Amino acid sequence: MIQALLDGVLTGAIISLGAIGLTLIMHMLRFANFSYAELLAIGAYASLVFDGLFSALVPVLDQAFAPLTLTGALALAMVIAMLVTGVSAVIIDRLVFRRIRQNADPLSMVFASFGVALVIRNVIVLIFGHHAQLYSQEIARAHVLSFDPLILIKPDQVFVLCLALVLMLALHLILTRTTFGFAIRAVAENPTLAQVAGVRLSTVIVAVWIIAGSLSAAAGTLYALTNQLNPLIGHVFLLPVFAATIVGGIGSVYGAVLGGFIVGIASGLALMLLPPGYAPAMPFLIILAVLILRPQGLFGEDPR
Amino acid sequence: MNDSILTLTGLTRDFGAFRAVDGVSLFIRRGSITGLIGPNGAGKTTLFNMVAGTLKPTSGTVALDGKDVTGRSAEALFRMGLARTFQIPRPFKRMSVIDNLLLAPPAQIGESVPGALFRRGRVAEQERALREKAQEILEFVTLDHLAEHPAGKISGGQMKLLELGRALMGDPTVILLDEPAAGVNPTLTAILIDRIEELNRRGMTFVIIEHDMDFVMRHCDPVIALAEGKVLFEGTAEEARVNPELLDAYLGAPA
Amino acid sequence: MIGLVSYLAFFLTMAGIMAIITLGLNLQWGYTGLFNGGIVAFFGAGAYGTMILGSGAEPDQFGGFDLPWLVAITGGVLFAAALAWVVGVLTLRLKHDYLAISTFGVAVALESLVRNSQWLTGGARGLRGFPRPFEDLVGDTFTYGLVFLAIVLVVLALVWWGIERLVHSPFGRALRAIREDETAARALGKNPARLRLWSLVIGSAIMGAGGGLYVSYTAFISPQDLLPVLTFQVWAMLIVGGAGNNRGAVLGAVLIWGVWTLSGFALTRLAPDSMQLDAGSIQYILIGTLIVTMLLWRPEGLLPERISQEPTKTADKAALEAKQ
Amino acid sequence: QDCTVDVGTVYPTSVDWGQPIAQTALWVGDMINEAGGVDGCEVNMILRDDQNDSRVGVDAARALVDLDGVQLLIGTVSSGISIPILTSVTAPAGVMQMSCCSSSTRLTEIAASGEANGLWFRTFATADVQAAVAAMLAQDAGIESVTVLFKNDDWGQDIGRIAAEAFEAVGITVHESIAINDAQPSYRAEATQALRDQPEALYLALYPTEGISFVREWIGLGGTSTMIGANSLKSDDFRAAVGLDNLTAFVGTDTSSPRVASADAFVDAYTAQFEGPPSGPGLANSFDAAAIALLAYHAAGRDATGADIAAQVTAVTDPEGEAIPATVEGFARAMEVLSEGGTVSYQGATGAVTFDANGNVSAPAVSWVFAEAGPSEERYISLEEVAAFMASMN
Amino acid sequence: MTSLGVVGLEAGYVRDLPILTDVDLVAESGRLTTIIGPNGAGKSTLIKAIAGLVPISAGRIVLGEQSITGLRPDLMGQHSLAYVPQTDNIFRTLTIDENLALTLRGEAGVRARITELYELFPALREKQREKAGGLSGGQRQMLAMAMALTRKPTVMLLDEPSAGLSPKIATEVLDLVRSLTDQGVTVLLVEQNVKQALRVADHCYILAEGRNQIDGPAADIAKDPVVGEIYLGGKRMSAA
Ligand SMILES: Nc1ncnc2c1ncn2[C@@H]1O[C@H](COP(=O)(O)OP(=O)(O)OP(=O)(O)O)[C@@H](O)[C@H]1O
Ligand SMILES: Nc1ncnc2c1ncn2[C@@H]1O[C@H](COP(=O)(O)OP(=O)(O)OP(=O)(O)O)[C@@H](O)[C@H]1O
Ligand SMILES: [Mg+2]
Ligand SMILES: [Mg+2]
Repeated sequence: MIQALLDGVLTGAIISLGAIGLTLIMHMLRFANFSYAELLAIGAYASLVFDGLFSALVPVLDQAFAPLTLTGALALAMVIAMLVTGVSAVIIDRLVFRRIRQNADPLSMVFASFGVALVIRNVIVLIFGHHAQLYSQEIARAHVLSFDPLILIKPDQVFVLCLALVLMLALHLILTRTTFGFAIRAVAENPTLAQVAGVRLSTVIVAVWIIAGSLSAAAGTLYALTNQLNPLIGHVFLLPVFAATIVGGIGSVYGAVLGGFIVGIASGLALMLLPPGYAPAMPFLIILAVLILRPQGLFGEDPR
Repeated sequence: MNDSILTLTGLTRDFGAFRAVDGVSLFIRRGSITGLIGPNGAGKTTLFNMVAGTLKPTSGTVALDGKDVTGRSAEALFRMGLARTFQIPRPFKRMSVIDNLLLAPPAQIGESVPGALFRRGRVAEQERALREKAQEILEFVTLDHLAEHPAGKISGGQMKLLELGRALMGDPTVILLDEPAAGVNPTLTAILIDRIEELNRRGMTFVIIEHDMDFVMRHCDPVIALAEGKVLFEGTAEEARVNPELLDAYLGAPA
Repeated sequence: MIGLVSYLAFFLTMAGIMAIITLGLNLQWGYTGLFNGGIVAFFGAGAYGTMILGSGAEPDQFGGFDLPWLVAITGGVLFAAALAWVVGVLTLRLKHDYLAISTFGVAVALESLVRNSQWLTGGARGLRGFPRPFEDLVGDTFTYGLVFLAIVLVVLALVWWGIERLVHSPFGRALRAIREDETAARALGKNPARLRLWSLVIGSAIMGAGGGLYVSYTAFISPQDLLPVLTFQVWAMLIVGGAGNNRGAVLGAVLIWGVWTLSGFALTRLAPDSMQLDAGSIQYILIGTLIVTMLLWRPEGLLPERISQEPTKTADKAALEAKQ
Repeated sequence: QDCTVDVGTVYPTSVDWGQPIAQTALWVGDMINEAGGVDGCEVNMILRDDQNDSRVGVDAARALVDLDGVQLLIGTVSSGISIPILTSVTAPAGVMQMSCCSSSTRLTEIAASGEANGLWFRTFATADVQAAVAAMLAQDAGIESVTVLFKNDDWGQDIGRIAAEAFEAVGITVHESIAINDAQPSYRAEATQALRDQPEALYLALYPTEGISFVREWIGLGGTSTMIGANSLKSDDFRAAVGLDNLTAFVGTDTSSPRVASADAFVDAYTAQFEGPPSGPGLANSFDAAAIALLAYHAAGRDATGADIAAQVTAVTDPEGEAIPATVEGFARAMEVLSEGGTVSYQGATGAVTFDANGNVSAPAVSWVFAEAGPSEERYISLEEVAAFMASMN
Repeated sequence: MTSLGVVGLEAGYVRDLPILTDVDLVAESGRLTTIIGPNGAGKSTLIKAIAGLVPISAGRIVLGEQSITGLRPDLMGQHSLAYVPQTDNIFRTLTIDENLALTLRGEAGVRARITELYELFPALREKQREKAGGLSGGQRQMLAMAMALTRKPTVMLLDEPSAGLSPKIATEVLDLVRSLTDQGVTVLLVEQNVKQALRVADHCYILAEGRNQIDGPAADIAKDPVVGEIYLGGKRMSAA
């Protein structure tokens, strides 16, 4: 039980990390962005490429920061991947979303993002192939916290947890304490009025894409680090991320992180409550339960 | 007190720690045009929201025509003959102006699934009658030329007029108007008032929140003033005009 | 030639089934604003319902009622409607993405259920069907293809007729009103809970009919048929075709289904041999690009909703002239 | 060759494990062409992607049958797609269908009911043999308790259930059978669950993708590295991702080629063609499916109908016939014999397969381990041995 | 000091369908210019066109010497222009403080300026940490007005700022606007509260059906019987 809860929080951490960026995008651009999943994949693959590059060029970087499996090269690669993904996100916005945004309702955006996701995912398949890849063959070993009951944790996951919490705090402060954050929220509510109030839409949108893009790259990379990397990761990882975002309440970074934990814990507890075959349904059942009690998500605001 | 169509007792509403309406007890005389005035934030709209079922009161009761209706839903109240307009207009933006009106009448046969599917003739008949009535109301609120226009694309004042028209479509017995004249051109306001008085003569009861003092003073009787969630004053327009507290809190200078 | 006709009949059969489902969604989204993310659940409920009622007995397997086709499919539709009713009652207060993720969850849960309940649904092995309706009367497969197409078209026409009646009646008007502004609709005496429930249930029953028709044709259903991609396809059909317009919905269904399948056909014809293995991925890229292009070209859909009887512009002009 | 014979192929090329399977089938087409083609005509393998979606798969099959007029359809992997194709396209149209990898027992039922009109075949051996061999290996290794992990699809549910029964039949405790669902972001919960019982060994009926995630998690949590795996894990990706160090106590099961030269011939030819040994599930089956189907087509003649081709399958898999290996030369020889009205015994990548009345094959078994150069066979278990063991179980 | 001029303006929401035709207008600096007219006359459209929110198909808008035709709305602040929309003029999901801080973005002394504004609208101070969505109709108007004032603009476009305000506050707000013009600010005021508007205005334009009708000094317009009858509510006005 304790282990299951702990597992939930730890696996939930990585979902939280993904959800932070998504909640921002969904809040600001007011549409469920399926291509966000592919941003995760772009980030993870970009890390793969740069990781290979750096560890080849500068072999010293290939040391892992014990007890993590994260190496210097990968850490560096991740930073660059965050940039690459941020920029990709902006480019995708320029090419597709911006134009649709100007003259259609958000649903068109949702399905445009679905189309974009198909394209990106399959371009990745064409470039990298279908098969699973890893940053490092090394298997992260769990540390035993206690033998009775048996409680195990992996340092990588603790690291991700801390990172998610730090990012959550940082982003929350940005949104609630800085005028830039106000601007983001203002654009989310009423773009025209935001313009009247002196906010330059394009700047804010670009900024949000860059933030969300880089967060997704970080989430994608760390997810691939703790699991594996294949062209479907975006797709596989996206569902829990969406679920976390929504159960937490769109637009709330606290909610996103809490939602991540809820989804993580739900899938951990699923096996205790239901036969394993039902595992995929469990997080959704919990979400349904939460939403029945709080229709706008845990921290969401009632529109209007 | 059988001439009271609406009876409010100890009506209270809190928003968090803030008490927006604080134990308001009132009765609205059947067939009156009651004016409700008071400073901004006095709780007038909140009071309307509670009476009309849009907000649940924290405590207190509302009786409509002698029947306790506290906590009833807005839709149920509307069907019992209580209509209201919104201070900040809420048109159905992607529906045409006339559809906004046609929506309102209760007991439409075509509003049930079997009716819509299988009672074509009766539905069409009813539609025709309603359409005529809607057209008439549109003419009266000067929106007839915009009948097929999307309601989201009319001017701010026109939206207020649409609000009024929509409420009238339901043939209510009591109608709560939240600042019907704000943003409406004075010439048109005058016409509206004529119409309201005519409807009133035919028995419709009006409760009107309004900041336009000419309007209130000339046409409302009685006048009730709220301030900080409480009833500050109740009386005739004449009395209101000279009430020192009101002058200070609300009117600012002798009107 | 016969082959072409036969394939065309098949293509239209599938597109017709998709169009039926899309019409159901149009009632829910286009006219009521319900973001149903679990279309496949209702499709599946209809399909499994039809299958369980219509197929013959098998060892260790619930069902085997062997009911006549029409009864079975009606049962499937009712089953989908019942599921929708339960889902509706639970999720009535949810909106937008919140409703979408909940209904999506319902679909995942249903998939889990059928995948794991061997006794009821055959588990991952799926359920075997029953002889296709009227097949024994027709005999040859080519003619049967046309007969089945006719069945689908009749259902499509019925659904179309029903929905058109509904949405062009005061009922439809009330649906659109609650889509726009629930608070205001309530203040005008409309009961959003009732209306949304009706819309959800009717739309889902229609989706269930699509599922029932589909399994009547394939004579087989398995959890593989309950994957979310169907939900996405149907949504893409509605959005590309134009939400709030039934002609748009049907056009979108035919178009997207065409893109989805014909792109594969075209690739096997046109792409060089060296690319055949990647054709699957390339096909997805094509599909994605086409959806995006269509949305870029006509973001509001090919046949968007008409708000007034006359197009806005002429109404404006008339208004202007009237004023001057 | 101035004529061509169109053959339809439907495989999930846009899914990770589907592409190599399709590739292998196309390769057989090339080999047959090199050997002279079907009845002197060039084989044109028309490949369609089923996207692992039944509606798309059915449409693809339909287009192949109606528009391309194929009489032979090879495919597909997922039973959930093969079945609707069979029931709504190939069987009604009289087209023969041969699948490499569809495993559902539903197919046996459909064939037995006569619905398939004798047009259905598959080279995938049903799950019993592999499951029994797993129990056999576990018993030999002295393992006393296992936890079963199975992919939650038709194949996995079947093999997981049969394996659990087999283990218990030989007195091995089965702590738990845990379903592993596709595409989960993490298998931590499942691993933790399995860890609670501290089993001596794991039985894995998984595919590489979730196999990698699960086993890495499992080993990371300190679980035992004694594992018995189904043939689906015979994959380089799996070996590389889990690491040979962690697979020293891994033993796999497979249906196998008999100890004849042809088994190696397939591996060698494959290695030469694709610059690496066959790795990943279904490749050998895919090879045999295509080879048998095309040889039968040859025997039936270029203008044959689906039923004609189906009727010739026995001529290709006649145990009494001349043994021919799975090479271009072998194919050429086989065609010669078949053209003269003789029969051959095709010695394929999965052995000298024969089909029963329901289109199923039975095959001998093999155990294998991971080695530096790829999977390597350890022990050959003949059909008789397997049958004897299975009989001893109940 | 900048005056605002509109010359031969043609603008509308849909292409080829102008709401405004050939509108001319001058709002001189340091003076209060008001626009009145029936509902749907195009008053809001005119102000939105100036603010860059409605496409302009012909004509010019000049600020001082400079043309600001088709100005990007977010750059208005840089021209010291402020605009209070008629509807949807506050951010409901932001707190009062945040609403104000947003419009002040990047300025030094944010806190001090906000405090000054609360002096003007004490009702807002009590709610400063609350979401603006919970404000009453009148309080919203106050907030919208405060938002426009944050950056001490030299040109103000006000679309019915007094609608929904109690008579006392409405008078105060209009007096405040008046006093701003005395400090040299150019004000363009749209009002349906005609009596009050004419009381404080220097000059008045009457707009109907998207065209200029009459203009003149506010005092004259108020007395003009014909104008009064048609546009100002007839006898109601004169009686008051
Ligand atoms: N968003 C819009 N899209 C299309 N037409 C519009 C839109 N907004 C207003 N209109 C049309 O433009 C005309 C002028 O509207 P405008 O808002 O400028 O009027 P106004 O003079 O401000 O009226 P009011 O005093 O009622 O606010 C109206 O007849 C209306 O139909
Ligand atoms: N949803 C809400 N959440 C929090 N506070 C609210 C909410 N609605 C109203 N209030 C507060 O309750 C008080 C009364 O508001 P109400 O809208 O009833 O005022 P009003 O008398 O209608 O004023 P006005 O004349 O300005 O429209 C105000 O101080 C307002 O801030
Ligand atoms: Mg109010
Ligand atoms: Mg206006």
